[in-house]
Amino acid sequence: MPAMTETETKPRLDPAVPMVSVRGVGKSFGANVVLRDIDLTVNKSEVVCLIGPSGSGKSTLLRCINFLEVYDRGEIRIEGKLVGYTEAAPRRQLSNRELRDLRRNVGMVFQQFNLWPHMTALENVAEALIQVRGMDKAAAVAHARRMLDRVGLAEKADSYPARLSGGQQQRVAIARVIAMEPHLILFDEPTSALDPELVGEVLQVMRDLAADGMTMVVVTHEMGFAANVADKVAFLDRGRIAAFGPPREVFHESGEPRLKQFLQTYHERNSF
Amino acid sequence: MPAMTETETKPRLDPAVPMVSVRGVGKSFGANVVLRDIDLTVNKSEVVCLIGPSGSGKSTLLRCINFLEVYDRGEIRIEGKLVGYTEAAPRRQLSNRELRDLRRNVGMVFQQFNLWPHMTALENVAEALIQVRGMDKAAAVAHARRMLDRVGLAEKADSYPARLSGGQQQRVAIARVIAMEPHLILFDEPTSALDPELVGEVLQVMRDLAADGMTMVVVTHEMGFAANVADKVAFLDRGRIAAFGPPREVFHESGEPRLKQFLQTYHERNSF
Amino acid sequence: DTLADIKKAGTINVATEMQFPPFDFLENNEYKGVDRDLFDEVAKELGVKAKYIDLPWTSVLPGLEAKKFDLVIAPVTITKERMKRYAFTVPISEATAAMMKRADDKTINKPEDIAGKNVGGGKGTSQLAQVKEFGATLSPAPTVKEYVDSNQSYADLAAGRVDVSVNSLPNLAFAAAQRKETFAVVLPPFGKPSYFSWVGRPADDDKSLVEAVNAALVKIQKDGRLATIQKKWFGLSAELPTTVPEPQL
Amino acid sequence: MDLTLLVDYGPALLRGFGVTILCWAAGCAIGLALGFALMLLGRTGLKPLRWAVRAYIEVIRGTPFLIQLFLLYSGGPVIGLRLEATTAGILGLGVYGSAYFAEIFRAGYQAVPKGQVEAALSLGMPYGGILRRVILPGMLVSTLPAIVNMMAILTKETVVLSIITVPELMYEMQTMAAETFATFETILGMALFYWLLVEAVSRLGRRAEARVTRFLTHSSNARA
Amino acid sequence: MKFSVIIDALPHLLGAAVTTVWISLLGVMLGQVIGVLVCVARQSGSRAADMAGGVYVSFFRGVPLLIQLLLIYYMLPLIGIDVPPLVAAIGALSLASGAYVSEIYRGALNGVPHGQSEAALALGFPAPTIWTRILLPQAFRISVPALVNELILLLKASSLISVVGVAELTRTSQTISASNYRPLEIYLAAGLIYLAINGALAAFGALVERRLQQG
Ligand SMILES: Nc1ncnc2c1ncn2[C@@H]1O[C@H](COP(=O)(O)OP(=O)(O)OP(=O)(O)O)[C@@H](O)[C@H]1O
Ligand SMILES: Nc1ncnc2c1ncn2[C@@H]1O[C@H](COP(=O)(O)OP(=O)(O)OP(=O)(O)O)[C@@H](O)[C@H]1O
Ligand SMILES: [Mg+2]
Ligand SMILES: [Mg+2]
Repeated sequence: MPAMTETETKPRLDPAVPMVSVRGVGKSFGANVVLRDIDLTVNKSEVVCLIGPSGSGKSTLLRCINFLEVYDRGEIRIEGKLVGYTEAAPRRQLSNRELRDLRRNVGMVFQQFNLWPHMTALENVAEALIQVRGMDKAAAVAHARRMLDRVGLAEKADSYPARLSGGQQQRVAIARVIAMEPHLILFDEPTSALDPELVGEVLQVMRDLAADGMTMVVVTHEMGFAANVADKVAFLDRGRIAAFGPPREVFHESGEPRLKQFLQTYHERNSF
Repeated sequence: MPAMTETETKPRLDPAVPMVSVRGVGKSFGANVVLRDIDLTVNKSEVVCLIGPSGSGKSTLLRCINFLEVYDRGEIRIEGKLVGYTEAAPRRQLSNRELRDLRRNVGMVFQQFNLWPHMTALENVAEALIQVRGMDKAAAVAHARRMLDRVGLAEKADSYPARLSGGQQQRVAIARVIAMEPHLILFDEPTSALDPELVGEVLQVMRDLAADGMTMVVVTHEMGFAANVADKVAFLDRGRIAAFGPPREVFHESGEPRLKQFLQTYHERNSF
Repeated sequence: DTLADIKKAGTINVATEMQFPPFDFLENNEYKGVDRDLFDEVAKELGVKAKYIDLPWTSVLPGLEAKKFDLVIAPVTITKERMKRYAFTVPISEATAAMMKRADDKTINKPEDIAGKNVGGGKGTSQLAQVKEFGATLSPAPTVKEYVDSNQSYADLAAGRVDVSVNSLPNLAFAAAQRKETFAVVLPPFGKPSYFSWVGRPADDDKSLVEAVNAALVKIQKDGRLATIQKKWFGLSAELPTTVPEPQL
Repeated sequence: MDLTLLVDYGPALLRGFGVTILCWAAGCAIGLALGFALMLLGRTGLKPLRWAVRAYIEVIRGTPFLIQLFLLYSGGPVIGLRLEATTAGILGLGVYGSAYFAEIFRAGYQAVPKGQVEAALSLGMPYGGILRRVILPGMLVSTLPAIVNMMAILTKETVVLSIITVPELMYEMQTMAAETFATFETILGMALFYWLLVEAVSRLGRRAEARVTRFLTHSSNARA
Repeated sequence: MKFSVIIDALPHLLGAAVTTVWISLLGVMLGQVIGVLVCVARQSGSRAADMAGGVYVSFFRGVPLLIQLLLIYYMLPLIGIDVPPLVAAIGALSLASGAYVSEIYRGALNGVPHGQSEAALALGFPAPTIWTRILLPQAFRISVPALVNELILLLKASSLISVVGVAELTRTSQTISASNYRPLEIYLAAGLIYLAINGALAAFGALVERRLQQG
């Protein structure tokens, strides 16, 4: 099925409009209130890390940003455009097609990689180019090869995911996303499912992306990465942003007791 | 099916015989040589941590100790008794029944918990007491309850594993093992499958066990635990023990370049 | 010797498929029909009790060979092929081929009217063979459709997929009587006179049994019991040969 | 035992076998397509549609094929549906199979890890593309054994077509049995033919299985 | 359509339905036992046992039940083994069902993580206990839906046992329609009875599934 060639929306370069702006967002699963009145701004070319205890709502917030999860209250805007709903007063959910247009500019990298196991690394990267960007096969494959090269996996192009290490799989997943030339990439614990030895190679690819000016929101437990790469760190606790700011401030100057305890435990476990 | 009541072998208290003694052990999977000429001694009441990069053979070595994996060369002894083979010259593998006797004194805790999902926490712990130690049901249940209490899970006795958090599941798995009163417990990355928030509770249970004098061999990536709890640390690299000694020595005084690089990466990732 | 064994046991086991009215059928779970009445008399003559077994036709003959019972009392037409493998008794009924149509079908009034129409009949039956022969003499020739089960051909007659069903006159007369508003018999019968018999094993051990059954059947005809049974089921009586006839097909 | 009969009737039996294979293959094709469509309908948000699909599946699975086929073929004309025997047979087989296939597909759909679909969604892929390129191949991996199993079961249901005069193998076998009264030879012949067909189907199935799972590495696990 | 016909036939149809149900249930229960034994034998590591199991499964899945019944009931006597009709019927049903069940269990066992039997092994469990306490209970739990499916298929396939002279539901409806010439009405009624039985079985299966899943 040939994908429709949709008109390319050029990235708006107005730096005054934030890439992501979250205002008063709330979200419940049944009686379980998971997000409460979240405010968060991510500017263009910024790297924001979300940290916090398990169950604090980090994944849920991230998934609301590209509307994989429906939020109940407040609004989320990407490059000024309202996410998931029409602008008009009684808000109505966007159609699948409108959502697709939105998501084309927002990449997402998952903890479990979520590669398609029946496609080779190259096919995984090329597929969306063909289906979504309407590229012909040859062009898509050529572009996909360049992306694999960029994450250092040119020679694994024809391997199936099952033959790749976790770190390699996650790098393919990143290549799949950057091939689409998104304006923003969301990462949900991209290294949590990896053997410690393999974490480094994935973090390096992410560091390179950040250096290239990509806007990124990263849920992570890698404090070293957050400290060194992030422009801002947000600490989530029970559905609220309990601390937000540059890493130095959040890690060393915040008086927030839950954050202090969180960092304390982390230190103890890793010092030797 | 009633288990056979086997005669209880009392722990030998001769401290001169090491709990585990590994001498010149080698092991290959086909052409892949995974362990090369390993020597390792674990004395009674000692905690030894195995650290090292992924694929270096840590799990394989651990699994050879209770003969879940067959080793090809060398010998492993537990409390002086040869593991897996007859003492007589052309060595012959032990029968299943003889292996069972050996394994009764050696507990094992896995990365994936491996609880039996169709039994409650209590039943998981009581099962082996009934089947292997031949206890009657009432006694087994009473003993199992005490063990759950010991890992702080008395009130979860009737929950099925699916209803427990990862940390709770792993504590049940530990209770299941200590209920058998083993002389030695092997841990294979007991916290690697856990959310960071849940790691602490499991490490605490292990710390308590160590304080009670239990002999333990622990494969782990938790450097804080290794530094604070272990009597000895062994660094495995490509099937060899590249460094061995008290944690202070291994972590701070070793000149071994691979070990230094291993620790360096670890430090970078976790400092903030 | 089978006959001796039967006499000793005091019962004879016979089987048929009880789905062939008016010869064999179940009504309120009770076995009824021409074969039943006739064999009750035969059993009396043999001085034994009859036990009737209902089986799908698929397993009636295998059962006979496997000695699960001693005689098949389903009405069967004698053919040369069949004579090779089984022993046949003297005839128990006429089996002349006839036709049945839908009651409201005004276009068929005599056998020749089936020219160009659709005809259904039981696969491998002698009536079907005869209607093929008869059809070939007509122009245009009728189309013949073969059914594994003749009840299914009646269902297709009602559904309009065929215009007549072929079977033996006794079967058709009974069927039409049961559903007068749906079916009607086309008279006269078109086929050559032919007969139904019962089937036994051809082995030496079984010869005496088949002979004894034959003797009983002849006696029943002579003393008028056969005529009574015929009147009960067909409304009229007719004489049957007292020897096993030469197969025509 | 007269096995020359199988030779005498050979051409007719082979023709019947051909018809059996044809009806089976066509019935399976219809059943698979219809089953897939039913599975998709059953996943829509429309409650009445979901109930209708559920009811269809339960009725078809709950009643014997013989009875369904009879009601379709002989009962059909009562409501003005007049089908030729082979058509009715194939259609009936397809309808019968579709209920089972729909259930197999339902399980298969659920077995595709949700994350794979989410990854496609987050890349902006259209649903049709996701279905065809991500879900379908994923479903095949977990359902192929069940599909093959069901196809093997359907080979045996084809014998029922004989009662509505489809000239398939069972029908030809019964001709042989009726004309010669050679019942044992018939039974053995049928055992052979159907066994051959099922064996061929399962062998092909295993090959297909190896193909659709070729991307999985098979880890060698030490046995218990 | 003439519904009075159905009323008249109903007692007989229901009686036959009882036969259908109890014979099928017995067949399935024996089939379970056979299936488990065959499955365990095939996984035991013995090549001979695996081969024998393979031949068994190939034959009983490959040959139509009708023919299995005819073979058991009519061909065995030719070599001197005489089996009564009910034994033949239940025997054939359970052998056929055993073949399918053993495959269902084989698949389900693949769904039990290897680590679970390893944990038992490490605790010193004897091999038979690992089967009875760890592997089979879980395989059963995983395969309940497939087993219910199999039960329903078998219940329907049981219509074939009429060839050995057991009057079950389908046979009885044929017999009745042969005498009253009203197959449409009778088959409709029989269809509804089958539907009711299978509906009850499916509901029962769902109940068992839910109870087992609570863990
Ligand atoms: N689909 C869902 N249905 C119901 N509850 C959900 C769902 N997804 C998440 N939750 C609940 O929402 C809360 C927040 O979950 P979330 O996954 O966002 O946490 P998190 O901060 O990402 O934690 P982790 O570090 O473990 O990934 C949790 O209590 C979780 O149980
Ligand atoms: N059953 C097996 N068959 C073949 N090769 C195996 C098997 N188990 C392990 N290996 C190989 O043996 C080597 C060592 O594996 P092992 O699991 O012992 O490493 P490890 O140090 O525990 O690594 P990790 O930290 O990833 O758990 C690896 O190269 C692995 O691929
Ligand atoms: Mg999360
Ligand atoms: Mg390991």
